[in-house]
Order: sequence, then structure tokens, then C-alpha cells
Amino acid sequence: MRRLLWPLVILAALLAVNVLFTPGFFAIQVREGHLYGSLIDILRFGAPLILVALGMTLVIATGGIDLSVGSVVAISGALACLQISQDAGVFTAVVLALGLSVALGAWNGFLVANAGIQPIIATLILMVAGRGLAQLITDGQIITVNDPAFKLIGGGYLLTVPFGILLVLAVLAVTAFLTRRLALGMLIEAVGGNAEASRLAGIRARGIIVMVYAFAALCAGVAGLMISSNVSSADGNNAGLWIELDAILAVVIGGTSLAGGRFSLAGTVLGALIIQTLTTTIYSIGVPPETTLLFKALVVTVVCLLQSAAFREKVFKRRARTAAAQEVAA
Amino acid sequence: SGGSGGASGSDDGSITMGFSQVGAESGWRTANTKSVQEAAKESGITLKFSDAQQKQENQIKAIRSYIQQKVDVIAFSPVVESGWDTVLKEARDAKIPVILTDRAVDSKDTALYKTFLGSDFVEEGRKAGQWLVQSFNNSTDPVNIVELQGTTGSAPANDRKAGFAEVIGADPKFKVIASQTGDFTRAKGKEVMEAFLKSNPDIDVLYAHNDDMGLGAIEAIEGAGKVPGKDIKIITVDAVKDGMQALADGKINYIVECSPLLGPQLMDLAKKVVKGETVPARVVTEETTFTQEQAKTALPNRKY
Amino acid sequence: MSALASRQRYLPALVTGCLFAAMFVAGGIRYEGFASGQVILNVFVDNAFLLVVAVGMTFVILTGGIDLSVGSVVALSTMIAATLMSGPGWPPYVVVPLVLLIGSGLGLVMGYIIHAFDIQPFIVTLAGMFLARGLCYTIGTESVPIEDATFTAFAQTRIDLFADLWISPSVVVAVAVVAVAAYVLHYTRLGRAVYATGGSEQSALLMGLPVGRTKIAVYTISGFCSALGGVLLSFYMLSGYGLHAVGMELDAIAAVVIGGTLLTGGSGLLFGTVLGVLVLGLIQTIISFEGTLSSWWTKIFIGLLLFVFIVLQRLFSARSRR
Amino acid sequence: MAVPEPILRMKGIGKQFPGVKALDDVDFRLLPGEVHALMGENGAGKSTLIKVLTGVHPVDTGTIDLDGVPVAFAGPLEAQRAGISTVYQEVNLCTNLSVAENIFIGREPRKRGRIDWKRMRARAAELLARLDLDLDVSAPLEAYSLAVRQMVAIARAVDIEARVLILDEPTSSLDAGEVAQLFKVMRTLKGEGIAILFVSHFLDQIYEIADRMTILRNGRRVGEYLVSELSQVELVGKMIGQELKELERLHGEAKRFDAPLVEARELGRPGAIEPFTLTIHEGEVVGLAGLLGSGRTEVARLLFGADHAGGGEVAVGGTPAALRTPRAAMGHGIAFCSEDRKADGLVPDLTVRENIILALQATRGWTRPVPREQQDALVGKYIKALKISPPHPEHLVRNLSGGNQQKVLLARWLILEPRLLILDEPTRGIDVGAKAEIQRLVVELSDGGMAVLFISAELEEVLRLSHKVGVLRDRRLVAQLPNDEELTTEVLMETIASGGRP
Ligand SMILES: Nc1ncnc2c1ncn2[C@@H]1O[C@H](COP(=O)(O)OP(=O)(O)OP(=O)(O)O)[C@@H](O)[C@H]1O
Ligand SMILES: Nc1ncnc2c1ncn2[C@@H]1O[C@H](COP(=O)(O)OP(=O)(O)OP(=O)(O)O)[C@@H](O)[C@H]1O
Ligand SMILES: [Mg+2]
Ligand SMILES: [Mg+2]
Repeated sequence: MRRLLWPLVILAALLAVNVLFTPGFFAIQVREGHLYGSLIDILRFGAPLILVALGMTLVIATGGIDLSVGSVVAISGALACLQISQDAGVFTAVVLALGLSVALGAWNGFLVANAGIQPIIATLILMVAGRGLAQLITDGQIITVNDPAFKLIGGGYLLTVPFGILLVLAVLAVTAFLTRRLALGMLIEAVGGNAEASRLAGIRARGIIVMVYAFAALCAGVAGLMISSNVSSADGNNAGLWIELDAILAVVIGGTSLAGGRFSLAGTVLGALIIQTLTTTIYSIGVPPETTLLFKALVVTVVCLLQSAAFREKVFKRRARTAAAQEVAA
Repeated sequence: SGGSGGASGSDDGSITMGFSQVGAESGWRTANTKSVQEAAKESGITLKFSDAQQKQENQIKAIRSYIQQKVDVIAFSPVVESGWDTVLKEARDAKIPVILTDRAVDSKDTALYKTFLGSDFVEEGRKAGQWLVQSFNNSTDPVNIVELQGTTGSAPANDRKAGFAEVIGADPKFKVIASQTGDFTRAKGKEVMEAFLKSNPDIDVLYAHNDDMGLGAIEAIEGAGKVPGKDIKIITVDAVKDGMQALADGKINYIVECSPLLGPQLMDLAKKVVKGETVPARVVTEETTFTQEQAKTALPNRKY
Repeated sequence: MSALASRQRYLPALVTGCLFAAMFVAGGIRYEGFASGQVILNVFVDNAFLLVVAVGMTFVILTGGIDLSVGSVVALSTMIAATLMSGPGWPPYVVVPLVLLIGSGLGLVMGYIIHAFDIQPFIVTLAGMFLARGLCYTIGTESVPIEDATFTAFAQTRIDLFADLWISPSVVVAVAVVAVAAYVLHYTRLGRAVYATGGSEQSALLMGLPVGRTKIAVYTISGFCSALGGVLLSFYMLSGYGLHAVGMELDAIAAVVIGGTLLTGGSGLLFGTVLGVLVLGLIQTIISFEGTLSSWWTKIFIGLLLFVFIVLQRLFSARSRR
Repeated sequence: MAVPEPILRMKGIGKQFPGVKALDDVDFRLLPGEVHALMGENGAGKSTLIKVLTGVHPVDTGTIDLDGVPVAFAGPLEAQRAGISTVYQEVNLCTNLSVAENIFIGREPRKRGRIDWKRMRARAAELLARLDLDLDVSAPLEAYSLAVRQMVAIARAVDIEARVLILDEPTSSLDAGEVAQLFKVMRTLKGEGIAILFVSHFLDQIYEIADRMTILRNGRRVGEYLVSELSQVELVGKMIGQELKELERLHGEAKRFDAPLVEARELGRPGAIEPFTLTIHEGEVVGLAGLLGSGRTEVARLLFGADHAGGGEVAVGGTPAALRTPRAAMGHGIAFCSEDRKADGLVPDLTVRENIILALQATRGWTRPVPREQQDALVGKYIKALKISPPHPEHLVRNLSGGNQQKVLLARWLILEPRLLILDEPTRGIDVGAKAEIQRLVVELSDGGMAVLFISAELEEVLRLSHKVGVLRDRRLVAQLPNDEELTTEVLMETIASGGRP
């Protein structure tokens, strides 16, 4: 698709920069029975962000926004680790954590769809209170767990491939199926594109909105499990901090409008990968922490300028004009 | 005085303390909060607690509200060093004594607070550096160090970096080849360390500004097929329980303690201050350092 | 019909105002020493900078945009002010206008990019947020104290009102900003163009309104307000620091939206924003009066108060609209 | 008679949109003091010509001269400054602002630098009175129906000091009275030497007001003619390139209806419509007539469950039905094609195909997608039947011309094959050819047993199609008249005016 061309170019450019600094950047080896390499790292560490961003895409497509995903990430991880540390089975722990996440998401959806509260405020409530809830669960401490089965989710490998990547692929496939194969995607886009028209067309917008927020929270819940499993511990204070911002950024870079309507799952995945590659680039080329943000600002600016048709047109036109002028001169 | 504030407690002998905490950003901080709360209960001091969520303005608001509520003594852990003069003057005008904990403030007018109880982050950085210099003193090969910094701009990150750099800067064989923030968290520590391992094949030492980042980095090192503590020597700060465990297991080589358990000392000081007794202007918390052997003996009676 | 229509427009703000009063009364019953005039004034004193920032944000949100850079611009302003005053020792009357200029300039550039290249405000102002915060760290990662005598004196001035009550000069500045902004929104063409743009950008364009100029203007205004908020914050803190005002953009957005302004633009009142800021401030005050909450219960309690408030607000405005 | 120098001259205008050549080498001129009609089928390029003229879109090729001086406006603002005042086709106003503001925004009366609200309201009321409109000027525009908004837009345009006035389908949902009022104003302006460019699909209106016309077909100019020299039949022939049969009253013989489908009893909504009782039979076409704001749309919305009824009951097929939501009404086989396609009809960012199948998909829920082959078949069928152009199902609806958008909306409801189809101004902005097609379709459907509730500002159309006409006045259903020989537009007008009282 043409829309995805520029994000792809940017991703490629970022990767190329890395190769300049780390010659073996593209090398992928099998070490101790699993894939090892920088590209794998990008996918592995980007996995939670991709998940959260996928959920966020659908929320944004309905014209909403979900600020609470970061807190849900923390809650899910905290609850799972607490359960495991209290000797509940991993399966129970995971089910409980995801169940709670979905419930919290549905709560968001209820506030938006039924109570008619603006999404940003409705989810701000859970963003604030949810962080507190996560800390309540962990008692403000870091719960360390040691369970190989739990470790698999975010830090383990299946058939040499990091399990997290497989999980993301699975969620992506399911989401794509629900939205593009089934009619969910079109109905979401209709609700986001013109809510009143959709109502008059007989779409049950409320149900869809609740579902979408619940889905976003489920994605965040899985991401929370991944993050805590990756470091074998739950950090109610910091897990998922500011991830909502990165997720929204990923969605926007991917070409979905914050005003709702059309959305692109592939674009979101690309957006998330760009953000994660950017982070990795910062580490590997050794940008000092004080200038990290300047570097990020630069990249984000370039990304959004390149994606803007108006900008390209202006630049190209000028270039075409100067080229023509030069020709005349010559 | 009652829990709802109001009249000063000095008349009936009981003391009300307003305590403004930085936030709950880490396990260390939570342990610190707990220690203060428990100590207050034990010593019969009524504690008014507020969490500033890492924001100085919230702390100022809280202190101002304590003044409003006419507490007997105010204690707080400043988010940053600067910018306290105005509100401290208000406290002085209201004749409420102030105790600083954990971090100092940079007011020229030291009469604005009674005393400062806490650790010295620069000194912690120095201790880490000194151990490094000592353990490598009989080799002349260059030592490649990577550093995991705390949250950019935060006082412990700034100071622990500075103290460390000051000590190792004396010998050119020590080279910090990469330094990046890990936001004091395990997840970030792991992520950054993985990137370090890829772009720097030859790392000898890791210096992490807290245990959590060090613990995350250990996972990364193991994932890369190296042995933490052997292939890469690890120094961290804090001495939380998980860190001490790793130290005892030989995965970390050295930990500089930074104790959060200031509560009892704080309550003692508070009582003295309220009675009008003189107290030293600076009370340093009792802190030590741990090697792997020391950790094994100390581990069973660690509180947090 | 006219009365009804205008009541409709002022209803959200009205309901918010009543709820605010109710909250204050409830606080007064629950906490000793709460129901004093100074407590209310302190809410102003402690939130003067947020109020100014939120005013700028109101302009942006009314056009249907969003400005994520405000918190960072506030921090940058404190940082520049503190560094210039403490390092080269520049006087405040040079530094403050300079800071305001820089803030407005940043806003202008963001507004221009948003308009000229038709890029979503979210992403542009996010880049602005990174940029301003990054500039802070480049200037320095330590907190820089402000010791300029004039500046400190002004910061520590108390304006005594009757009966022991007092406010800070910042409050006066903030109130003045609110008054000017309310005038601009209601009585100038720019103000009305702001509402029109937020109502429907496409229509405003076809009606021959200077949509581009309006959009650039609101981001410039927001930049200016952030810089001014930064100056007020340096009065409050007497320091410049790169980590000041982290997340303030969210507080500002929340204040605006709680005040009844629609995030999609075109509808809302400045008075609502003032109430929104007061509500957030009052929640903070209640928390500190409560005094026994642990860190996490603090957060949960804030969320709960916010929830109750929002739901009641919805309920009452919906009920009386029937 | 010597032709004066044109105020405006467009030469060789070309405009290409992705996949569509909207304008191809079009010449156009506008003389001072004339009303110049721009004619053409839906999608012929009329609106595009207006938009490139006023700088909404840049031209690809060609030149525009104003008073003999070449101009290239960067946007409507510049065009307005140069003396061109425009009402675009889709009513483009800010509904969140008050009526008065919508008229004066950008040029508000000021006193000592500040907006003089009092004077603004007073002048707005005055101006609207000239158009015979009594509105609360400080109420937000969203309180008013589409037709009122159209009038407000016109009021705004005619008040702007301009030498050129452009009106793109301003009358599409106005009734006869309003149109007469508008024409009165237009004649005054014309007398002042103002040049007026006028677009409408109502041929009678063209012949009443216009002096000259330019005809477009498929983005090309067919020619420029004096209205007095071209007959209606010729005009239509030039527009669509073929002859059109004159339409008769389509329901010749009287039909008997004995199977009531929808029975509304004392259905009402306080403030919007007084309780009314109405029965619609299977196969019956019920027309609704009334003035602007008389409550026709409100009746339709209540029957569809789009608004909550304040009281009364509805029975569908003899059993009581709770029509609380549109979805519930659809469950009973009721469909509603709304009047304001922009606000509550189409989803502009979806494709033609998606917009057409939207309602069908909604009835199936998201778990059972309409199979792609079925979609393509349905969409293809209606693109052909309604002559939607360009005939590409994957084009975004936002890029379609106004009339074609209306056809898309209509198609959405037709494919549902409902038992009762409510059509609120279905032919708004639709060209003569397609209009006849739609009317034929309505007759066909009703012959097949479908009931239709038909709302139109055009009384002829109502009379032509309906078996029974309900008359509304001041939000009250005042009469229900059987459509027989005695019922003429005059009788209807009289009934409306008298409020049903003899
Ligand atoms: N923004 C756009 N992008 C792509 N195609 C467009 C756009 N605007 C118009 N078109 C196409 O240009 C052609 C001319 O459209 P235009 O709106 O000028 O028709 P019109 O004569 O005004 O028709 P109507 O009577 O239905 O209003 C149509 O085929 C339409 O699909
Ligand atoms: N001339 C008017 N004066 C006052 N209010 C009006 C007028 N016209 C419309 N309205 C308002 O618009 C609302 C919508 O009217 P509605 O759409 O039901 O009427 P309608 O008969 O369908 O008219 P239209 O032909 O304008 O669509 C009414 O409830 C009324 O409040
Ligand atoms: Mg048109
Ligand atoms: Mg109507």
C-alpha cells in the first residue's frame, strides 16, 4: 500500500544507521538454541508496544483514546506475579490477570459508551487509579517470581523463536481476522467516521465501543504479562509507564487519524517497530541520555514531515522548479 | 491533637508530623515510606503523610497545607535540591520546625531547616568507584565499563554518576565506553544492557545506579551466554533483598548500601526538635557496603 | 428560547461550579480547618501556573487540536530563566520577556508545521515535547536555583487581602490572563474563528475564515501561556529544572475537559477551564487534608474523586437537558 | 443587444482528480447583472467548476480573469475579498455557533474594537426577516433543520458585499415559499448589477429566474444558451444526451388498501411534534407535505426510533412494537433514508461499496459479514440502476458529487428491501434523469407491496407518487387527504396555509 511506503522508508533508514555503527547489526545467529541478534531484540522488546498499539488502533478508530493502558499493563503483571508468588498455578494467574484486564477495559468502554463521558477523561480515571491499584497489589514493592512456565511468555523461546514474537503474530492475526475478514473493522470505521450516521444505519455502536476498549485492555494485559515475565518480576510503579504515549504515537505514525475512522493495522505495527528501532538505535549508537530526547524529536519530526503529502509536494515542487531553472540556465 | 489536624499538639504532649514523600517510584522508596510510617506508630507520633508523585510543586503544596493544618513538625524528602526557600520561610514564619530526609536542599540560609538526615549519593558513587579501583589495581589492561544511569536529571543519578567518575577518573585505564539511562527499572536495565552487549563486544564491568537495573542487566548478560559476576563484574547501589540475593549467589560483585530505613532516626530527631533540644545539622544514616561474602552472612536478617 | 439556548451553553460550566461548591462544603464538614477562605485561595496560589497553561490549552482544544508540549515548555522556561539569571546574571526584566518570546516562538513553529503540512497536532506537539524537554537536559540535568534578588522578592511577595487572607502575585497574573483570554474568545474575531474552526474546519474554510492563521495563532498562544506558566512556576519554585512539570500537559488537558470543553473542538467556555483547574486543585487539597493515605491509596482516591465528579457532572447536565 | 464585458471569464479550465477527469477544457463567462444557470447531470462538474473558481481546488490548466485581470485565489477567503460570495453545495456552516454568528462570522460588527453582539443579533434578525424567516438568532444552528440552515447560508452570502454571488443548489430542500423569497432577493441583487451564478436541478426554477445558461456534460462544456431560446426538452436532451419522457401521475387507478402495516397512535414528542395518529398500509405510498420546519422529519424519526417518543404507541403488522432504537425499527422492517446526508447519512471516509452495504451489515452484526460476491452484486446493481458516477465501488464517498452521494445513501436502504421505507427528501440534489428513475423505483416497490413514507419539499413530486398525503403545520399533523383527482398542488398549499381548517 502506498500509505505505508514512507513509514517503511523511515524504518529502513533507521536500520541502516545502525549498521553504520554496529557492523554486525543484521546478523542473526542461533545461540544456546535460540535466535540471537539485534533485529530479534527489536522485535522482542517491541512486542509489548506492538500489542498495546494494536488495541489502541481500534480504540482510536472509533474516535476514542485510551490513556489507561499503561496502568492495565502494570495491574496485569502485578496480579499475575502476586498469584504465582502465592503458589497459584501459572495458568490461573494468567487467566485472572487477563480477566481483570478485560473487566477494566469494559469499564472504560461503559463510561464512554453508556455514560457518555469523553474518552480521554474516562480513561484518565483508570490511568490514575489503576496505577494505584497496581501498587496496592504489589504493596509498592517489586514481586520477584521464579517460574519457568511464566518466564516463557515474555522471555522464553519456542522452536528457537522468542515466544513474545509468536504471541504478537497470533494477536495480530486474530485482530486482522476479526476486523478485515469479519465485518468488525468496517463497523468500527463507520462508528468512528460518523457516529450519528452509524446509529441511524442500525449499528450497535455501544456494544462495539465496549468491545474495543475491552480488547485494548486485553492487549495491554498480555503486554503486561510479557513485560513482567521478561524480567521475572512485577513492578507496579514503573511497568508500562508512558506506554500509552508511545502506543498512540505508533498508531499515528502508522497513518491512522486521531479523529477516528479509517485505521491500518499494518501501519500501527510499522509505527511501533519504528519507535522500538529508534530506542535501540539510541542505545547502540551511544546517544547520551541528555540528548536522547533531542534525537527523538528530530526523528519524529522527520517522520511526520515525510508522511505529509503537503510537505512532499512543497519540497518536490521546489526541487522540480529549481531543477528546471538550472536546466534553463544551462 | 486529633488526626484531622487542627490545634497544635504540643499542649497535650503528643506530636503531629507532616511528612511529604517524593513518591512511590521504586521499591526503595516504598520501603522508606513504610519505615517512616511504622516508626511513627511505634513512637506515638501522629503522621500526616502525602505522596508528591515525583513533583516538586506537589511537595510545596503539601508543606503549605501542613502549615495550614498547624502540625508540630514537618519532614520531607526533597524531589530536588533547589527551590525550597519560599515555602521553608513560610514554615519558619509559622514557627514549625523542618527536618529534611534522604536528600539535602541547597538553600544558602541553613537556618530554614533544623537538620538533614540521609545518605550522601556522591559518596555512594565514590564507594563504588573505590572498590573498582581496588579490585583492578594489579592489572594494567584497560578496563571497559558500561554504566546504567538512573532517571535522567534525578539527584541520585546525577550524584552517583559524579562520585563514581571522580574516583575512576584518576586512572586512565578505566574507560566508560557506554552510559545510558535505565530509568531505575529492571525492564529498562535489561533492554539497555542487551543493546550494550551487541554494540560492545568487550565489556569488563557494569556499574548500575541501583540494584533493579543491575538485576535486569544480569538477565541480559545470561541471555547473551556470558556469566554475570565473572565475565562481567557488576557493581550496584541500594542493597535491596533481591540484590543481596544475587550478590550472595555471585552474580553481583559489590553493592553499596543506601538504606531506606530512616524512620526510627527521623522520629528521634523529631521529638528532640519539637522539645527544642539542639540537634546536629547533618545526621548521616548508618550505611555500609557489601561484598559477596558479607552478603551471605547479612542476607538472613535483611528487612527488605 | 433564547434563554434556553444560552442556558444550554452555560450548563456544563454551571453544573461543574455547583459540584465544586458541593465538594468544598463536603471537605469542610469532613476536615477541620478546611472550610477557610485561605484554603480556597491556596488552591489558586498553588495552581496559578496550571491555570495559565490550561488557558492556552483551552484555545488549542477549542480548535479541535491538542498541545502535548506545554509541560516541557514550562520546564524549559524555568530552566532558561534560572540559567540566565544565575549564570550570566541577566536581570529578570530581560530574562522574562525572552522566555515568553521563546515559548511563543516554539508554539508558532509547531502551529506553522501543523497548518502548512497538514500533520496531526498530536504528533507535532509530541515532537515539540521531546524537543523542549531535550533542550532542558542539554542545558543541564541538575536543578538550578534562582537567587536574583528582584525575582525572589517578587516571588515571595504576599498580597494581603482582608482578614488574614493573602494571595501571591502569580494569582493576579493568572487572573489577568484568564480575563484577557475570556475577552479574546468572546469579543474578538480571532476568538470566534477559534470556535468556528473547532466546529468544522472545512466549513470555516469555505466560509472564508482565516483557518490557517487561527490555527497558528492558538498554538502560539499556547506556547506563550506555557512560557508564562513557566515563569510563574519559577516564582513558585525559585528554581529551574528539566524534570519540572512532567505530565503537566495531562493535567492541563484534564482541567479543560473537566470544565466541559469538548476535545473534538468547537464547544466550551474558559470559565469551565478555571473550574476544571480548581477541581483538580481541590482534589489535591482534600488528599493532603486526608493525610493518612498511602501512596497508592492516594492515586486510587484521586481516581475515585474524579470519577464521582465526572459522573455527577454528566448526570446533572443530562437530567436538566431533558 | 450588445453583450457587456464579462466580470468573470474562465478559459480552458481542466481539473483532474485521482481517477476522474472532473473538468476538461471548460470555458465559462459571467456577465454583470445576469443570473447564469450552470446545468448538468450529477457529477457533470458543476461544483468542481465553482470550487476551482473560488480557490478551494487549484486548477490544472486554464486561466481565470476577474474584470479582465488574471487571478488565482489561494482559498475562499481571497475569493471573498475579491468580491465573490459563495454558498457551496453541502451546506457549510458551523453548527456549533449561533445563527447570527454563522451569518456574520469573519465580518462581525464591531464597536471600539470588540464584537458588538447586540448589533450583530439585531442585524441578523433583520436580514432573516428579509427572507421571511423568524428564527432565534442566538440559538445554536444545530437546533435547526437542514432547510433552515440552507436559508441561513443564503442569508450570509447575500449580505456579503459582493459583485459575484454563487449559489450551488441552494434550493435543494427549500419549499416553494422559501424559493419565492430567495428569488425576490436575487432579483433585487441582479438589479444592482450583481452577477449571479446559480445551480439547480429544478428546471422550473431555472426558467423562472435565469437569463442564460451553460451546460456541462461529463466535465465538458456543451454550450452556452439564452434561457429564452432553449426549451426544457432541448435542455434535458443536451444535459443527458438523450430524450426524457415526461412524467405522469404515476398512480393512475385507485388502489384499495386493507392490510395496515404500521399504525402510530398518539405518537408524539414534546417540543418536537404533537401526538399524531397515522396508518400506513402495505403497498401504500404516504406523502408528507408541509412548510419548512413543520415537523415532517420529526414524524419520520419517531417512526424509525431515531428519537425517543414522548408518548403514544406503534403497532407493526398488528402487534405492538417498541421502536426505541433505529436498530429495533429495522428489526421490524422499517428503513429510513435521512435528509441530511452529510450529518446523519454517509460515512465520508468509507467507500461507495461500504456505505451501501452498511445497513445490511448492521442487521447481520459483525460476526456474519456479507459475502464479497453478494456485496459486489448488490452494489453493482444499484450503481447501474441509480447511475452512480463514477461507477467505481471502491471510490471514497467523500469524493463523489453531491447528487451521487445522495444516490449512494438511497441505495443503502433499497438493498434492505424493507417493509416500510421512509424517504426524507430522497431526491435532494438529484438530476432530472435520475429523479425519474428513483420515482419509478418507488412506484415499482410499492406495487410489490412495500409501504413508503415519502417526504419532499416539492409538492408535485409528492402528488405524483402518493396514495395519501399527510399535511403538517407547526409540528402538528393537521390533515390526511386521499390523493384523487381533486387533490392538486393548489389544494395542498391551501390546506397547509389554513392548517386543515375549512
Ligand atoms: N475531491 C475530489 N476527489 C476526487 N474526485 C472528485 C472530488 N471532487 C469531485 N470529484 C469528482 O468530480 C466529478 C464532478 O463532481 P462535481 O461535484 O463537480 O459534480 P456536480 O456537477 O456538482 O454534481 P451534483 O449535481 O451531483 O452536485 C465527479 O465525478 C466527482 O466524483
Ligand atoms: N422556521 C423555523 N422556525 C423555528 N424553528 C424551526 C424552523 N424550521 C425548523 N425549525 C426547527 O427545526 C426542527 C426540525 O424540523 P423538522 O426537520 O422536523 O421539520 P421539517 O418539516 O422536516 O422541515 P424541513 O423541511 O426543514 O426539514 C424543528 O423541531 C424546529 O425546532
Ligand atoms: Mg454539485
Ligand atoms: Mg425535514
